[in-house]
Amino acid sequence: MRNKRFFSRLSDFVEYGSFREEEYTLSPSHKANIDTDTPENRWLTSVQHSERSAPVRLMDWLKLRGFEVFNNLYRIASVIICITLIAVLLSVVVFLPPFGSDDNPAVNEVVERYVSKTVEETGATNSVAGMISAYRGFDTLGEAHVLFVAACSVIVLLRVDPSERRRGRLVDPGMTGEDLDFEPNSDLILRKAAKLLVPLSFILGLYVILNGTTSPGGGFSGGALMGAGLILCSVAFGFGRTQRFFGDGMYHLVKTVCLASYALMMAYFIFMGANGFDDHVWLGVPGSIISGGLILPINIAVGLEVACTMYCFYALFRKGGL
Amino acid sequence: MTLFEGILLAFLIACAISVSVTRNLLASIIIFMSFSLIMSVLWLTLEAPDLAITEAAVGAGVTSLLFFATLKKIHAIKAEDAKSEEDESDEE
Amino acid sequence: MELVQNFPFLCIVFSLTCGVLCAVLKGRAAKILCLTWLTLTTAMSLAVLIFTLKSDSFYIYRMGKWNAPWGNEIRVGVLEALMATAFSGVMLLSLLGGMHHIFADCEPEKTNLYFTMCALLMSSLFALIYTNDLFTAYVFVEINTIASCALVMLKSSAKTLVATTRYLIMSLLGSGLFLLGIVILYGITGELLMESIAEKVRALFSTGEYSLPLTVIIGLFSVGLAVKSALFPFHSWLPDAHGSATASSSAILSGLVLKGYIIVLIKIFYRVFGLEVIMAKEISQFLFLFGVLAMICGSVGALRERDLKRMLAYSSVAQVGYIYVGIGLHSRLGLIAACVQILAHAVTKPMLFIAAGGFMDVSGGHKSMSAITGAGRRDPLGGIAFTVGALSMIGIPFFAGFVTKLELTQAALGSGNIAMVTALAAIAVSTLLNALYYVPAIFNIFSKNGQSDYKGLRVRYRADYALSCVAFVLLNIGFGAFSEYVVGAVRRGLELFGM
Amino acid sequence: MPDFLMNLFTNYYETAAMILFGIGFTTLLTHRNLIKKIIGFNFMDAAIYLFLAAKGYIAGRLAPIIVDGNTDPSNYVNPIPTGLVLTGIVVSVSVTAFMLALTCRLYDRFHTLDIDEITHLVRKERD
Repeated sequence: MRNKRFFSRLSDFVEYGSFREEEYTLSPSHKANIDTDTPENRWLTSVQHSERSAPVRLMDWLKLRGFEVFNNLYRIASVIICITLIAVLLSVVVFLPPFGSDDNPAVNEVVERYVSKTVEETGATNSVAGMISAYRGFDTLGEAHVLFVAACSVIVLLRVDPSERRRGRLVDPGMTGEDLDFEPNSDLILRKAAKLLVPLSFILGLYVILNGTTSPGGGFSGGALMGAGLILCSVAFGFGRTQRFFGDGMYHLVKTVCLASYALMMAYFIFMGANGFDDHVWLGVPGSIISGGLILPINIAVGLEVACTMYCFYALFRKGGL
Repeated sequence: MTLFEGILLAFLIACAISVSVTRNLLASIIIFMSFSLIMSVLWLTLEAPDLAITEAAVGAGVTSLLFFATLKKIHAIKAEDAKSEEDESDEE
Repeated sequence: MELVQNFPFLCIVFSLTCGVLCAVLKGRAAKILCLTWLTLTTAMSLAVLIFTLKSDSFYIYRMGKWNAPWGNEIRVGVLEALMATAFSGVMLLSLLGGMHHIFADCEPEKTNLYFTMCALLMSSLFALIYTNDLFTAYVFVEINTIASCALVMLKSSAKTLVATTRYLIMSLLGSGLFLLGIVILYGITGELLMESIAEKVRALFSTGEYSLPLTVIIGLFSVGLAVKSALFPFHSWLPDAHGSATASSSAILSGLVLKGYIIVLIKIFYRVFGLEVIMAKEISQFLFLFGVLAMICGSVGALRERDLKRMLAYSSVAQVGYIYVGIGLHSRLGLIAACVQILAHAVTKPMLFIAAGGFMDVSGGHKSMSAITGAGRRDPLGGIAFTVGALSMIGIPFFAGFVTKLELTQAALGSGNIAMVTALAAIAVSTLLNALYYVPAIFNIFSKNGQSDYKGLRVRYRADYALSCVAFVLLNIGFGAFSEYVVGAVRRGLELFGM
Repeated sequence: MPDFLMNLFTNYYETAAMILFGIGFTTLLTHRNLIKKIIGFNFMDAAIYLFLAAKGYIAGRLAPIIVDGNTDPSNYVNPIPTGLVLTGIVVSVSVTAFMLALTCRLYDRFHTLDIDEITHLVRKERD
């Protein structure tokens, strides 16, 4: 294995995109052993006496120092990649229109329409909300499903079957306690703070979701806030507390109902719009909570979905299930 | 260019570089958290309050929590401590 | 607006919902729902194809109340409908062919998630085929990435986990570059809709403004999507991912997922930038070069492989090379060859993977060449399917693969001197290499050796596997026999594309 | 100061974003530690979003939330980048969760976070 040095590393790297360090590092004993005919000694003597041809010496040297050379080359190469990439990209920046000016190409009739017609056409005073949920609602539908597909993937990877979990706890409560069991909840400061913060983050999350049409925020940010509140609750009071009102079935119910109703709403909206029918959606009073037509129910659906997905992520990471 | 924004942007880059050179995983996650917080301030200076809320809740909040949960799960915190103690004793 | 024109949008949106519902159903119910839905989408796409062929034009379907630059929209033409029909049909057949592997390889309570991933993947493929908006493309590329990684790792083993990780990392690098390209393009044109960008880009190109940024943007798109579709120097993740996944996953990933990204690249090249700009920038010459290298190196890699599925995976690298050579020729004929190759490979490679899955069944679950010796005798249907697929890959007349090679040769003959010689030489060498590893494989699976271990093994065909094999064989032969209709439809589709 | 340097200075947000992208990309591509890779991925995405948001900013204008019925477009910054970045952030967090879950499973199996070593181990198992 020892003589597998630079070139084999290189070929490994080219072929598999990776290599392993330990195999190539010189052991200390190997270094200390001076009298034997090691590549190191051969190299040293050959340098001193110049009795070997240059290629042979080079090969010996590479055999000897292969690992260090390769490691350094790898590091240097990554710095070079980084600098080249940055240089190329900066050369683009040089030609770009100046930052913050009002005549750059991005300011065009689309933007004007989004700003000036949002209230009239979508009923939302926050034109970002109007844009992502109504004008470009199809993108946002995709985005909600990106979160869903990621949640499913994490479930595939980390979910432990509940029956196994229970069995594991019965056999050895101490062993599985670290990850699979409930959080320790002995921290007084955390609990006191959580008593204040959990309701606060729920109310803030709800506020952000409901006011998504009139102020900054919306389904995603509000949902993330509520999710953070749920996580905090489980951290401070243990998973048992949250499990009482938010278990596996509840999670699936909320997720499915939210996503399906979101997709149905969007499908209705798109179908009516594309076929030129009137969709009979009351846009509400701009500026009040009930405004924005379908944006408000969409925000609620997205918010709930994001909240339970965020909590689901955390619960899966901590104990492998809800 | 205001000095404030300049400092924040420089800090972002410093964060990015320090993550790739630091050895301690916990430190790099904390650096990532501060990176997210600075980003959310930058969103505010760019007149994008929607993003500031989202970044603060998602980037600095949930993502960092997930990182910590991962780290806890793989017991890297303990391993890192043991390793750094060893390193210190080696240096002595 | 006629009802049939709504079908593409229904396919996209309700595939998403189908995925969501599959996640809460039990495995069997999810399977039935997913298969029913896929049958429906195939039928709907076929209806759309007939509609577009009849009307001989394309139509724009706006996703919402607002017209193009304000809202989203999708564009449905002959080429799009053809791809959608083929993809959805191949997805259905791939799932059918590997059904018992899915139930054997996935953990029982997570089997339903396999169908979730398939439905979401199908939705993203539809969206990538039909979309007319770059940012929508990005969002669905991400769904595609995560879902395809999940398809690899649903067969839970150490090998698939590592393969998934490396696949995911490469994909993320690719999407990062792709997104950066979109963002810079937005910065200099201010548009996300393909037609509007094309207008602006043409204006910028004629005045010579933003010349360097345009070059870099084309580079970013090319590299980003080339990484995701495993073009030659970036292919290292592919053999692991496709070789270790369950049979259906390998079939879907090789046959469809790689093609989804290439379709996006074709759209970006010819609908966003236009032939003129792409020709002038010369950056896509590299695509041609790498395509040629991929044709050779992929085949060499396959030749060295002793594991059947990894051999097929390396062969995919070579086949992707054919597509890029077609794109890199920068001519109408080249593009036709590329699109035909997308379709031909989509109906051939899944068949090979499904047959390989069948061989594993009759060889004790092993997939190395020595273990599957004689598997074609034990599983004649799979053997026939594999033989047809392999002959098609080599390029024997009357099979799908031959059509591509013919079209590509024609395209090469019509191009400039150096490109012509290189492309022709590459096709010749690649065909030879293909024959060198597929012909021994065919002999191997029909060899009389190795039967003694499996005496008394009576293969009882499952209806789904048999149906899938027969359908694939018929599809392949039909593709070869009626190639002029397929090529004609592709040609017409590209004309509607503005080519 | 030469002209192009001046431009880099005017577009300071974009400059910083591109440097950040380079670093993030390189970390994701070449760093061996999986957690670092994931952090690098987050930096890379954040850099793209910063670039996009900077393209939408217009000096002296307000966030695009219509107040008092004032719908004059010249009062507000561009809402499109904000919407796109919002979508992007959610995509980033999804991918991050997925990759972290993968990392957990890999660590369970191989007891290391070094992707090269993991690849090597799994290759050895195969041989």
